[in-house]
Amino acid sequence: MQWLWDQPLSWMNAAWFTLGALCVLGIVIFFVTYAIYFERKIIGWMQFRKGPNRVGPFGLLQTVADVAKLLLKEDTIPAKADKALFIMAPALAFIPSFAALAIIPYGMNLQFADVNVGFLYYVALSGVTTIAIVTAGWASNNKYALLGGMRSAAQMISYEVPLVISVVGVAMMTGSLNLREIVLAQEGYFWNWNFLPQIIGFVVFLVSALAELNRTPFDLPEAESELVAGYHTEYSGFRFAFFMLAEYVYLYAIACLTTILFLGGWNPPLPQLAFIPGIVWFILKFLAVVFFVFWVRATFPRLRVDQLMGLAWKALLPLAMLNIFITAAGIHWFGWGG
Amino acid sequence: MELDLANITLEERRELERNVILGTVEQLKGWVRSNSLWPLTFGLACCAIEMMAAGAPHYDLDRFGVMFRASPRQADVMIVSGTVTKKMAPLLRQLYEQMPEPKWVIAMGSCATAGGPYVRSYSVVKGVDQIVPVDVYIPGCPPNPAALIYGINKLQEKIRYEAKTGKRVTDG
Amino acid sequence: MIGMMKGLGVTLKTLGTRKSTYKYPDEPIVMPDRFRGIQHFDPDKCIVCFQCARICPTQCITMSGKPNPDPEKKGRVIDTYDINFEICILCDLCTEVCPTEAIVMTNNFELAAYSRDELFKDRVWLQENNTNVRKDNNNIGAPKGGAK
Amino acid sequence: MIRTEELLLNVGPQHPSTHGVLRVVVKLDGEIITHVEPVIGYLHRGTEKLAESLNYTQIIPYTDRMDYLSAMTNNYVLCYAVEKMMGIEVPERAEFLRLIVMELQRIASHLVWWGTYLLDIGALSPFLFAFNDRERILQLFNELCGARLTYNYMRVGGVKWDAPEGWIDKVKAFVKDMKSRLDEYHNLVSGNEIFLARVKGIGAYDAETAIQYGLSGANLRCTGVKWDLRKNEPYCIYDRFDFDIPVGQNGDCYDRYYVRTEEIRQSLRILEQALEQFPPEGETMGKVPRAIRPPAGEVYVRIESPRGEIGCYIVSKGKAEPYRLKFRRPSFVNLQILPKLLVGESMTNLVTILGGIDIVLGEVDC
Amino acid sequence: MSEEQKQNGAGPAEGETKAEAAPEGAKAQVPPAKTEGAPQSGEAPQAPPQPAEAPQQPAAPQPGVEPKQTSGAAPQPAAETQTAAGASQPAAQQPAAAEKRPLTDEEKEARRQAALAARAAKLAAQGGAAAGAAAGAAAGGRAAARGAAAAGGEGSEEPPKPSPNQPKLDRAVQLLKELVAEDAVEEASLNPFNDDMPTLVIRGEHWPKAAETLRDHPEFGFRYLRNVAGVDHETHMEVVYHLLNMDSGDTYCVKVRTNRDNPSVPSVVSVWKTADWQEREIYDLLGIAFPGHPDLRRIMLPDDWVGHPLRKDYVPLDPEV
Repeated sequence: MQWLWDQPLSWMNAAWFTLGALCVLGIVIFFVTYAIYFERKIIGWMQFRKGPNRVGPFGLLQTVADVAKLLLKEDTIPAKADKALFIMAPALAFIPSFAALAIIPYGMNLQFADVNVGFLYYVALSGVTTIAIVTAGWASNNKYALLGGMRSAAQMISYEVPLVISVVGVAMMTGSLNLREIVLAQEGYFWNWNFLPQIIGFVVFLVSALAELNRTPFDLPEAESELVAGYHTEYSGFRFAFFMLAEYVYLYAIACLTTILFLGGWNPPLPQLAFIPGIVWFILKFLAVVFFVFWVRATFPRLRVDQLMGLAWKALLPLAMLNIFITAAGIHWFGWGG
Repeated sequence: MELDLANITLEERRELERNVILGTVEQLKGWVRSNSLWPLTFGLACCAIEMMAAGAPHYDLDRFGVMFRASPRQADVMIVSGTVTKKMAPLLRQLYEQMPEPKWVIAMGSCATAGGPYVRSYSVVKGVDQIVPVDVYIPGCPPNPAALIYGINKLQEKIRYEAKTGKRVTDG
Repeated sequence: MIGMMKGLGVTLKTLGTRKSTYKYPDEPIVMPDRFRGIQHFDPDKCIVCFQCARICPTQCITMSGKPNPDPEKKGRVIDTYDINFEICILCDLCTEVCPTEAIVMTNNFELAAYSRDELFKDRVWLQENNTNVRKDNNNIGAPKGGAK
Repeated sequence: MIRTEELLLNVGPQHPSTHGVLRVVVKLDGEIITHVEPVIGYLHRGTEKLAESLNYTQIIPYTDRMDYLSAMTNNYVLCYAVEKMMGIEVPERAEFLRLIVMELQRIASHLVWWGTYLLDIGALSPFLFAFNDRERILQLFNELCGARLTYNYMRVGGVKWDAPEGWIDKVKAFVKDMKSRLDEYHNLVSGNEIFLARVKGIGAYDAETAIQYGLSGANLRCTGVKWDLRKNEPYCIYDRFDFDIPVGQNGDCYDRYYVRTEEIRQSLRILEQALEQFPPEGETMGKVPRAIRPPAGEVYVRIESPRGEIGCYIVSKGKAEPYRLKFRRPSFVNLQILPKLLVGESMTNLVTILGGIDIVLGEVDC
Repeated sequence: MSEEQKQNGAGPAEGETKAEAAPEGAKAQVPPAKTEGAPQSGEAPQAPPQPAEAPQQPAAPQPGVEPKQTSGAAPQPAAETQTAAGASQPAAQQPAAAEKRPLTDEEKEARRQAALAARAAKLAAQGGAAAGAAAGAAAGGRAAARGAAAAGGEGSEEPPKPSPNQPKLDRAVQLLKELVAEDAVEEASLNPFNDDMPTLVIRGEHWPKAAETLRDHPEFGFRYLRNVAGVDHETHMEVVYHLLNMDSGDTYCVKVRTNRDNPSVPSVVSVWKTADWQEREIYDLLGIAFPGHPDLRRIMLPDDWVGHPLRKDYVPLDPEV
């Protein structure tokens, strides 16, 4: 894609850019619809029951029906709600999640934007969603939403720190934050993928990624049983659809990042299997991570707020720090990375 | 066939509206709405346990795209399952009003339909249709989960039928 | 961590096990014989003794008899018999006390209706409702040796 | 100093985790609860007033609908009271059927509690696991007396239906399967560190407070008081089977969880013994006069329902209808300790403690 | 036939009904007349066949059996009651109960005595029932009648078996009289249906003190209040407390009476916390005020509800809604 950026900015190229962006949007929307469908199916299978299987053939149109119904719903804005903020919050939640997808390299030259501060760009944008959730909680003038909003703000902020520090180890080993280089550094057999030397970093990254996504066991903000529906209690119709869309796009982004940072992106586990194109490996690892997230949601109960905070600051952060020292020692004495 | 649209009668116009192109858009809306009915968890008494059992593996409402939502804002149908007492009636009305517009009500069990075993009690509202307009009544005390699924299917048919023909379904 | 691993193991195992969902709307569910669905009424067995109307806790059975049309037989014949199925709680007491088993439970439970007045089942409807009628109708409440 | 005023929150009558229509008015200071006031009565259907104009056989369907998770124990307490007043002998086979049915009901009720309690704490699957197995019990009841939840099965002096042929073997099969299922439940949840962190040490109270508040059932036994009516005041034929009473130590949510899951295991033990000694034949209805008119007087009987001690106080004036019928409902009494436990707790603990007490609103409001 | 057999079973309670149900006096008149028939046969099936007490059970079932007449009784006594119930006239019992016959004669004397006293008291009660002020007298009269009847009842119980609870009852009454007040206990009786549960009726004004002693006194030790029930007898209101001593396992029933027009019973929330909601429920449904209750409000019905539904004379405002 690099030749594309070197072109002068003419009307023709602008059209190409928007077309590229639209096709990424298409892929993501397609993924989100079938992620929701497969989540309900897999969690159903894990609970002795069949998931949705009556709407389309095998229930494939179920999420299409859900999203379409949400678009057709009446758009209720609570009377005393802060109108401007109420309308802006869903948009503010969705835009950064979609913008963060630009930096993800799917293959050798299949990448939208080759930014050399790749991961930093992602972390910066995901911070914006926290603000959106807080405004949603505040604007809908509902006690439950307010409590949900406050909790999610505390959770997102306190889990961003271990998320970033756990990736510092990877960056030290590959010497750059550019995602493409990180994947290139992981060539060869699967044991020189990052997740083996960085096992602590991998675990810390996974746990704080779950917390970033607000999914069980950290799904406090939209805790069904306590706060009714968390910050999107007052949202109905397509605004609620935006929030769900944002959540699943983040799931897409986090799954891609895990594949790239720790599971060797498009590199095959054994070089002999190189004849299968890289994108297939990428998708396989991506689906494995998504399955793990659904699997965790079906099994674990929820953590309490203070336990959640305690885990972030007292357990994950020290572990991430420890990981940095181990990587430093590794590089210095055993010549790991570079 | 010459048809000048200017001076056609009202019913012809309505007939035209119903089955020309507009027909399919309405049908599509009907299909979409009926296949993703999100009920509001409104369990009051024993019928609530049967509603939960309908969500359980053996009868699994999730197959019909029925996902229980806790907040009235995101619910389409309110399944009133259990006895509605006079103390609960204003709250039920308030919840009904909080639900966004295309909304339906299923009166599950004979308590919600007409007061059930507590028909002569001093504190029970005899039938929830004194409070909210009801679309489908499911008799039985409590109706077993299969009867609830049958009731939900009847509601889905009603949605599709009304979307196709535009006529209110009140019997049959 | 071991507890969490075991938990994950259980859910993974369930992923593969046989699902226990009935394919209800496609195949009808067969209810056991004693299942209490809506009643079936057989007018010629009825001797208009009003036992069922009296035992019903919600008094939803209203019936009226008329003197026997053909002169030689005495006693009364049922004229109108309807069950207000809105408030019937399917407690099976009426079939218990009926001496001649004129009223018997059936296994039909698909009775959802769009309007309340469809739920007033009159004699004709109750008579036609004779699909999968309950066989062993144990009316222990009825007086021994038929109606005295 | 920033003035933080308290936030009044209505954990409204329509709430996923209040087990029905209970409204808890909560004053919150930030996340910590400072004042709690449960408001009940949203399901008060006036059963006791209705019962004064119904004869005893007609009241039995109303007892099913009081504590709709354990209808059999309610039926039994009413029939037991009338039989005690009239001195009616219940035949052997009927006693056995009653015991088997009550123990199955206890397992079903504890399964619903287990499923919804873990749903409140956040785990999705246990709810489905529990209802999956409970469905088998409901099918057994469906074959026995034709209904899934409101059985109307027991009569004064015995039971209405005899067990259909093959039913006893189905119950035996269920009991055998349930044992292995119970181990799987423990694997899924009991070891889970998150669950233990959420439950240990929450909502603890000592034996003296439990007795002072008149708690009963698992809420009393979790504090170490060994009081189970099946052992201390035996009724039906419980004294023929040996089973032990699970008892907790420090009365917190985890001990209540442990006591109830242990009780399922004990009920399975009773069922095994009862199924072996089940008399092959014998009639199911004792010697009962046509019109049941207990002599004038009063009686208070109590039995062990899954939620605690359910009592039935009948004042009779010799007529076919009771003059006054009062049920001592365990959930109504157990709920009184909620305000005392919740002060100083956080919002999420409100749900854990409320789930731990295991109340059913049909019984609280009666 | 089985009607009567049931009726006369409970001699003492019958006396109580007659005095109680003044309005339907006619019906009540008939059964007492026949009470003399065979109280002891009525007693046998009625009262729990205590192993010691049931002379006609030569083969006493296993000694350990609890005094529980439902299933605990071995089939042999069950057959016993079958035949007894089958017998057309309770008097014509088969030989097994014969040796009890000599007891009935002088006991019959005591029964007739009790019936006479009861009838006299009832007349007094009827006369006094009209005037509210006389209600006290009626209560007194009735109490006397019941006392007599109870005494009679006890009397009838005494000879066949000294009920194990009887000494406990006397001890309790005597203790309460000393510790609380002389006239604290209006009357005490044994409830034949409830395995002879001692029942005490305590005067309203002494009730808080009595409750205190019942809980703390080492001999009573009733730390567990099981059940609080409100009952609306047409002539008066009654609040019934069932107490339990967990260690010894024996239960007592305590009643406190109050008149109908402004019923009030002192609250015992300070003694047992479990009474808090139960008293609020009784206040809500029956209208009995509980002075001393921390926050006496309606618990079941909406706050703007008019009237107390569980009263016999309650007429709902909007029956058709």
